Amino acid sequence: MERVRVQSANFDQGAELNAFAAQYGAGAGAVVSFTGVVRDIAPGLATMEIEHYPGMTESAIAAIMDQAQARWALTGAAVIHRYGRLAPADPIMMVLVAAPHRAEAFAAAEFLMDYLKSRAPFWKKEITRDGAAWVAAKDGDEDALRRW
Amino acid sequence: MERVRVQSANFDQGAELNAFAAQYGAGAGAVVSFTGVVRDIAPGLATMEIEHYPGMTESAIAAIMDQAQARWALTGAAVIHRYGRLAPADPIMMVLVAAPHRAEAFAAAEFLMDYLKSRAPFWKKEITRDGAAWVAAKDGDEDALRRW
Amino acid sequence: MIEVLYFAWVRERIGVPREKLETEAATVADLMTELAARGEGYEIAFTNPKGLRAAVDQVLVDMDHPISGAREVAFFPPMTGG
Amino acid sequence: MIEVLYFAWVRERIGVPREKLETEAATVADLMTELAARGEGYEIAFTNPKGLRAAVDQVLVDMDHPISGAREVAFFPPMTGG
Repeated sequence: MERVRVQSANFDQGAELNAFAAQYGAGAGAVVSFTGVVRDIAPGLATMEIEHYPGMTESAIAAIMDQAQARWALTGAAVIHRYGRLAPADPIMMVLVAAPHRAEAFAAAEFLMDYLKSRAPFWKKEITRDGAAWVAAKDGDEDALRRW
Repeated sequence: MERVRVQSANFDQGAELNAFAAQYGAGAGAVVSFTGVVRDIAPGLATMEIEHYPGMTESAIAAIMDQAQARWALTGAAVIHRYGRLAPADPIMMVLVAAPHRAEAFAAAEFLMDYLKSRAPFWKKEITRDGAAWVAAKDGDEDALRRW
Repeated sequence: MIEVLYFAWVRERIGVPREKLETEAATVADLMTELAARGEGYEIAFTNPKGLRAAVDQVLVDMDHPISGAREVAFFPPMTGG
Repeated sequence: MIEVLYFAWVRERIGVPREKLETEAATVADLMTELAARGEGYEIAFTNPKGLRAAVDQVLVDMDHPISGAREVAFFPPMTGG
């Protein structure tokens, strides 16, 4: 399984978890996954559009993963992130981490999520029947980086 | 998907993640999974045997989940835990959590893991070519409960 | 009559997974003292109570928990689930 | 010649995703001041630099970062990935 995948195509999170666990699970003991999903609760949300910065996206995610792998004893880590048009209930992105200890697996997955939120060049736009609006970054997202 | 499943049968963690996400993912936005896997790095590890306390197991896990659901705004949570004979690379157990915010999904999943480790009546025995030994509880497992 | 259950190495030491007993014990700790006198396996299992946990009617309890009226009491080492 | 890239609402304000420019600017902030003078869309995008981020050659930088020798400079709002 590739360490970083940036793609417009949809993906099957269960199949990705199985592929990742087959490669890293038995050597690790603990496998943590995080999936971000397009919420379908916004009234009339038709699609989400994600813009990214080709080239920088891949290198920024790779740099974030290097940091996580330097900091925790992981046996494997992978990130999948989509761009383009997504439908409600679609997976947006997925982080997968395998480690010998559960605390490290959880910490690394959360670290990766916090950094992906604020340091990987993606921008989300919500498109509803009434129009389109860029999702604003939350103050909390920047704050979340400070604990690491 | 049932909230608590205690079973001897193997399970497909990817299929479980997909079933859980189909039910709770789009209402939540964030889905976290943890899978414990039988490590295959112990030399000659043939099988793992897990004993449990039928009746108490289910009620103890349900009590742990009630605590998690009272404490965090979750849209869904599920636990699968096996007993009996397991082979290396088999999944032992899985925790699934869906929540509107990633921090809550991670916290609840970690809380559930910490409590399952020390408060759900399971006992692991490692069976190797050389003999069989009960897995000792780690001091750290009890300590982990204190942060919640 | 109370049903006493044993798990993991406690069960292996004692040789049976469960048994029915008449007891005058008021607490879990009292019951352990009674059990320790029943033979070698029991003695080994119950003389170092630090490594032991107990549940009364399937709820984890402290050793000074009363057992009057209880249907079952279980003894086992610290759990290793997850 | 430097290539300047715009993303998200910055791109929408300016109307193009990228353009090549001649510039004398020494830093990212200098380049922003130059760009703000190029027309209304630019002015809107570059007059409140608090909500803006910049990358030089695909690495996130502070606004006082030098751009001499850089191949590309990108401007965009705070990221909202994950």
